[in-house]
Amino acid sequence: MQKITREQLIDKAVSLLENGTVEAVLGWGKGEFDYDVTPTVFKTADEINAGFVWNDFCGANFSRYLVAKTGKIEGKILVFLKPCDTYSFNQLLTEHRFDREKVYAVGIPCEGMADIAKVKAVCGEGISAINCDGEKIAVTTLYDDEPIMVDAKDVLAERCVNCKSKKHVAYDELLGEEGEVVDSARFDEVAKIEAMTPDERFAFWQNELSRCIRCNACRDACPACTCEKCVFDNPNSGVENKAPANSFEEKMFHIIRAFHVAGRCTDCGECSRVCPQNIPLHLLNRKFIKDINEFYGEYQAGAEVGSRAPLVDYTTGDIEPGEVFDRRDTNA
Amino acid sequence: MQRIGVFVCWCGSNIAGTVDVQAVSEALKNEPGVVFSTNYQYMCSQAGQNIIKDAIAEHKLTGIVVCSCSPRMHEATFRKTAAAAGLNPYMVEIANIREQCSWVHKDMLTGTEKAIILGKAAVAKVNLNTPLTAGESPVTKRALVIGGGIAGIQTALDIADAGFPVDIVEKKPTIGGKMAQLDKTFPTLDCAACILTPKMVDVAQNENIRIFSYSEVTEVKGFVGNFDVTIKKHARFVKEDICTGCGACTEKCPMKKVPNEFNLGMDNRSAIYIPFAQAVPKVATIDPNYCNMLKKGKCGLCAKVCAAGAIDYTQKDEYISEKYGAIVVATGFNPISMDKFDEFAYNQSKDVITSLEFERLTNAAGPTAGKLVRPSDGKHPHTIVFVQCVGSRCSACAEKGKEYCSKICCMYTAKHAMLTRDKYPDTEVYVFYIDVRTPGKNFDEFYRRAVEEFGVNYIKGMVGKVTPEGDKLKVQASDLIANKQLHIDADLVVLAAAIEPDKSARPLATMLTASMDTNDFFTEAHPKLRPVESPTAGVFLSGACQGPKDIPETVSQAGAAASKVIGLLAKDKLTGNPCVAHSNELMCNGCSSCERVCPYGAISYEDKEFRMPDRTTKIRRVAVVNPAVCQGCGACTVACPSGAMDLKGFASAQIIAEVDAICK
Amino acid sequence: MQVKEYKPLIVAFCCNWCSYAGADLAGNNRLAYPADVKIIRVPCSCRVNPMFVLRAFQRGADGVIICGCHPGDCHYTSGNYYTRRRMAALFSMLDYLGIEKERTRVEWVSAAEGAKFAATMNDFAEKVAALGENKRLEDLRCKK
Amino acid sequence: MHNNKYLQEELIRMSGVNPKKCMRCGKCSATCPAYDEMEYHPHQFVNMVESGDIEPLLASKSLYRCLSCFACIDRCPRGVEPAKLVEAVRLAAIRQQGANHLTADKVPTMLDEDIPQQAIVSAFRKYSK
Repeated sequence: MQKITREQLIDKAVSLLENGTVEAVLGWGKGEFDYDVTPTVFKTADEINAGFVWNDFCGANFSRYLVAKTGKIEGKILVFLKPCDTYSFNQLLTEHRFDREKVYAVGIPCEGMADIAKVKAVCGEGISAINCDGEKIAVTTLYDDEPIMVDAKDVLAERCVNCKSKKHVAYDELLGEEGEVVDSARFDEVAKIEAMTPDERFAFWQNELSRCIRCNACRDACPACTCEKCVFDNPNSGVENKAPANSFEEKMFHIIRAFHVAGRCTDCGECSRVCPQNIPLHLLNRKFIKDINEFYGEYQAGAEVGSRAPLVDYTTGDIEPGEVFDRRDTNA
Repeated sequence: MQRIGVFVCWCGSNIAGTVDVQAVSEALKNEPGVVFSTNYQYMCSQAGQNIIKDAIAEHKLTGIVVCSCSPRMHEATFRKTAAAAGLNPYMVEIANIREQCSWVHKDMLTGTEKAIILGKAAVAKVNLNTPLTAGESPVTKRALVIGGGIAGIQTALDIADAGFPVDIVEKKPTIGGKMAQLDKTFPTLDCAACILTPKMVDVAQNENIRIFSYSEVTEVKGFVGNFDVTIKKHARFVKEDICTGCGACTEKCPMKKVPNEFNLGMDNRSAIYIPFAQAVPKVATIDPNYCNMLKKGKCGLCAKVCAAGAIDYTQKDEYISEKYGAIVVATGFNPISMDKFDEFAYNQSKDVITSLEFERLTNAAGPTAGKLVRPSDGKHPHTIVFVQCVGSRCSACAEKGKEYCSKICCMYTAKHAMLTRDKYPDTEVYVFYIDVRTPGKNFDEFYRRAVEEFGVNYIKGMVGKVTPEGDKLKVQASDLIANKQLHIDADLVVLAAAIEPDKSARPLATMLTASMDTNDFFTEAHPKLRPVESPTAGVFLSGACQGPKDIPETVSQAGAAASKVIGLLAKDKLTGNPCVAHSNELMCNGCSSCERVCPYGAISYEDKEFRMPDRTTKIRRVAVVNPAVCQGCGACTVACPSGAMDLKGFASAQIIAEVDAICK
Repeated sequence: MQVKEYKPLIVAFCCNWCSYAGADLAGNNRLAYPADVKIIRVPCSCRVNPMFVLRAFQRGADGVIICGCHPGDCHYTSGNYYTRRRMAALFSMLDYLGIEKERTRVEWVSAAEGAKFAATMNDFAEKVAALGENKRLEDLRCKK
Repeated sequence: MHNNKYLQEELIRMSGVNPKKCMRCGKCSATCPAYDEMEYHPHQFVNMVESGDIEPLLASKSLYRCLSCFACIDRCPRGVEPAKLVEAVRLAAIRQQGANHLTADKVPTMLDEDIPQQAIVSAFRKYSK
């Protein structure tokens, strides 16, 4: 269902490689399964023709890979950025995490990516092949003779259903048409949880977070979690903790992780996308974003380079921590 | 592993009355690292301190815990004790078992229980303490004063008198500032020039003071004690050291139609000029915007008449680099623009003037030689209306003017009104006020004299509108006490314009990493206790750059700033607070979060090369804390997501150890 | 089985310049508050890392209170403003996760407010005691 | 003093004016072109609403002397906007009279030559909803 085609992207990548503008291309490559698209660095046209993938499963946000990859090459690296990726791109620039001069960013439109969990919910396990074809996704499984046709719209990832922007906020070159910032209902889910009783909230999160296996996928995919060394891996931090021993530590990890990215999180949704346990981690981040918007005024991380994140800023008239609850209770 | 000694103080019965001190010292004996534990009646006494010293020597202690009164009381005492016994003073921790235990709890059981827990927390912390030494940095014994008004002059004189060299940077061709433009000064009515110009001469003659006039600061690097400053000396096209200030050039200069900024444009000067007779340095300056020689290459008259041969049309801007130990900001103020206040017809009529223009009009050295006349027709004004609070005390939502009270206007308006009535008794003077604010020595008496002895009409109310009509100014105003609307035909309207910080202050603050409030006034390190210091160490504030001030207040603040500077320069070395932040460069992301929350500008960044495990090298941006500037608040440690930033003496691991000990 | 009387455990982080001095003043004036309150001294309330708060809960604290200088009075000019933002966000998040909001508090106590310090601690300890033990955020292995 | 709390809150709500912001400088009255026509002047409107002394305002002809020229709004240093308050009192007075608003065709008969042009235009601007 993507408007831009694989051929267009390959043409662009190959021409930029050949005219020497860039020396490497950061793109989506084949993974173990068709839906398991993997961020890959391509260095030659042949590699690209053979391995470049573009379909409804190319959700990966490449911004964070620039932190490591730009350090490894002399020249420029080409990166394809979907609209939501550009926010992370800007946020990382704000934090001086990579050298803008070493990147050639091509903005590409995105019609929303598919969620493999939703596909599996329709087709079951044992998926052997997937073909994206226009509005439909053809899923071949080990157990069915005929491919199952799924409507791409029905298996759209949550973050794409609640897409916040189809506008690119950073690029060197734009392929396809520019979109607009979208009015999304992304905070509805958060509001729903807020409306629960404390006991219900606790039960909800206990249920969700107890599934955490501390694989650190959320951390490793997150464009805001690009620390040289994570506090949870640092013996001097006092909270070193590689694997959770009980339910507290899962919470500790996720609260601290969300806190550390609060004000910096662009709400790209990578954490929830990569979570093998399907924990709705974005609901933690969005809670912070919602609170920050309500307490300190609307703020979109990454909308512009150099903006000051709300938690490293203040005004003398800020809301008191205690008033936060009064305000919510009177609104309820 | 540490070898820790625990010393429990009875404080007479202050502690021992509610805490079983014996039980506390026994219980703490078993804590990890503790090799010695005792208790004594008064630990802070000489005998008590000797117990500590002896134990340090005898048991080879590496750290001590004193369970006693608040660390705010005796931490310094016990640190000295430890240091005297050869132990690093920062290996001492205090468990506060008096103010926060024995004094607030009544029964022995809970008191003892809590004291033990507090002791355990202190032991847990000491286990992670490391010896700390305060960093030292040298002090360049030279001060920079930015701004050469009365604030800068007084600061420079006071510093120079203490024997330290001072440089004054002034952007105008002469020092003197606003005070040089004033006529008389309240509340004593002595003439401003009579008290200011001797000081200016003192500055010129003081061997410790250098004046960089017609200059500005363009770059500031470094930190307290060690600032590297670049000063741009604008080309004045006159050799300063040769010019005698005789004034022959200014007389002969054919270009005489240059608005005279010293008289606020009320008369003209020549293209080569000396701002006023008592200017310091008394050196001519060529205005390149008007000089025909510089603009068209034709004329050169001034060079011909200059007997000293001081004129140099080829002079270029000059950059001077100098090192300073301290910087004093004295950038002063300006009246705000009247453009947004159409109702007062300032831009429509020459006879509506600001109070500073009024000062020039009544000044004997001013454009009218001190004769109070209307700027439009030179006639003597018979009715003068003074309007107070023009642009002061405006709400932010009114979108013009300033929110604060400009503080000086009530008094100078009383002065103007009084002087006018004194010199021209035939003049009717009206002052429209909202409140008259006279908190100052002899201020209210002064104001009352204006009313009672000099017959100035003070009217509570505001002028709503001024309309020029013929040669009159129709003033429409309200009299709130009489509940009437007044219509006055005035000859002259004087506006007490609000004052604002000089425009150069904001870029300067950025250079100095000194903070400012929303009105661009410099912020103090503490509004009550450190009013002449900026939060940025080594930067001091003098005069109206910190907030509206009259002359006596400015001079006293200038002296205070000077004494702070002298205190700093008198030291050979600066000993910092050792409990400062430091960044672990291996973990630092270089994301700038810490820099953004640092109130002192103590954090900078540098690119550093790192060897990677695969033998390649990588250049990364990492944070570096300047220990001489850091004050140790710890804001950066929480802003840092990776935990690279930590605070010595209050390290994360130490605080967590305390939490753990308390929550066991 | 011996039934122990339930006593809440409260960790109070106090800034050195205002609130810790306020606590000392409460002591000087002999204003009593529960011994369940244990104070940890920090240079400024902005030194309090959310990790410390969570660690306290993990180890069995029933309530955590952070005290600092009144806004505008910070010894370091702006530290408590950052505290205010951080803790507003953190406490709101804890509430979102179902942790009772009465267990967390930020209070501004000046060095002259000994009475306020004692009153705050009495009130906080009472509210926390009414909630009972903190079971939602504690690490059971830490209980003996 | 008669203190009408309900009406006071209603006026503050309708006008969006916070009379507490007033610092009593009197610039609104100083600037008012209709001052001499009024029994209660702009600064008194603000002051009387603040103290809840509203009945006299409702009964006063001063309400209809305000030209809605907005000079007071423009020049108030504290952003109090007295004209909006006068307008609110005017509306309150009209509402108290019940539903006897004028119809458009009645207006011409009521105009006379002495009414300032500005007042008519302002009235159309403000009441043609």
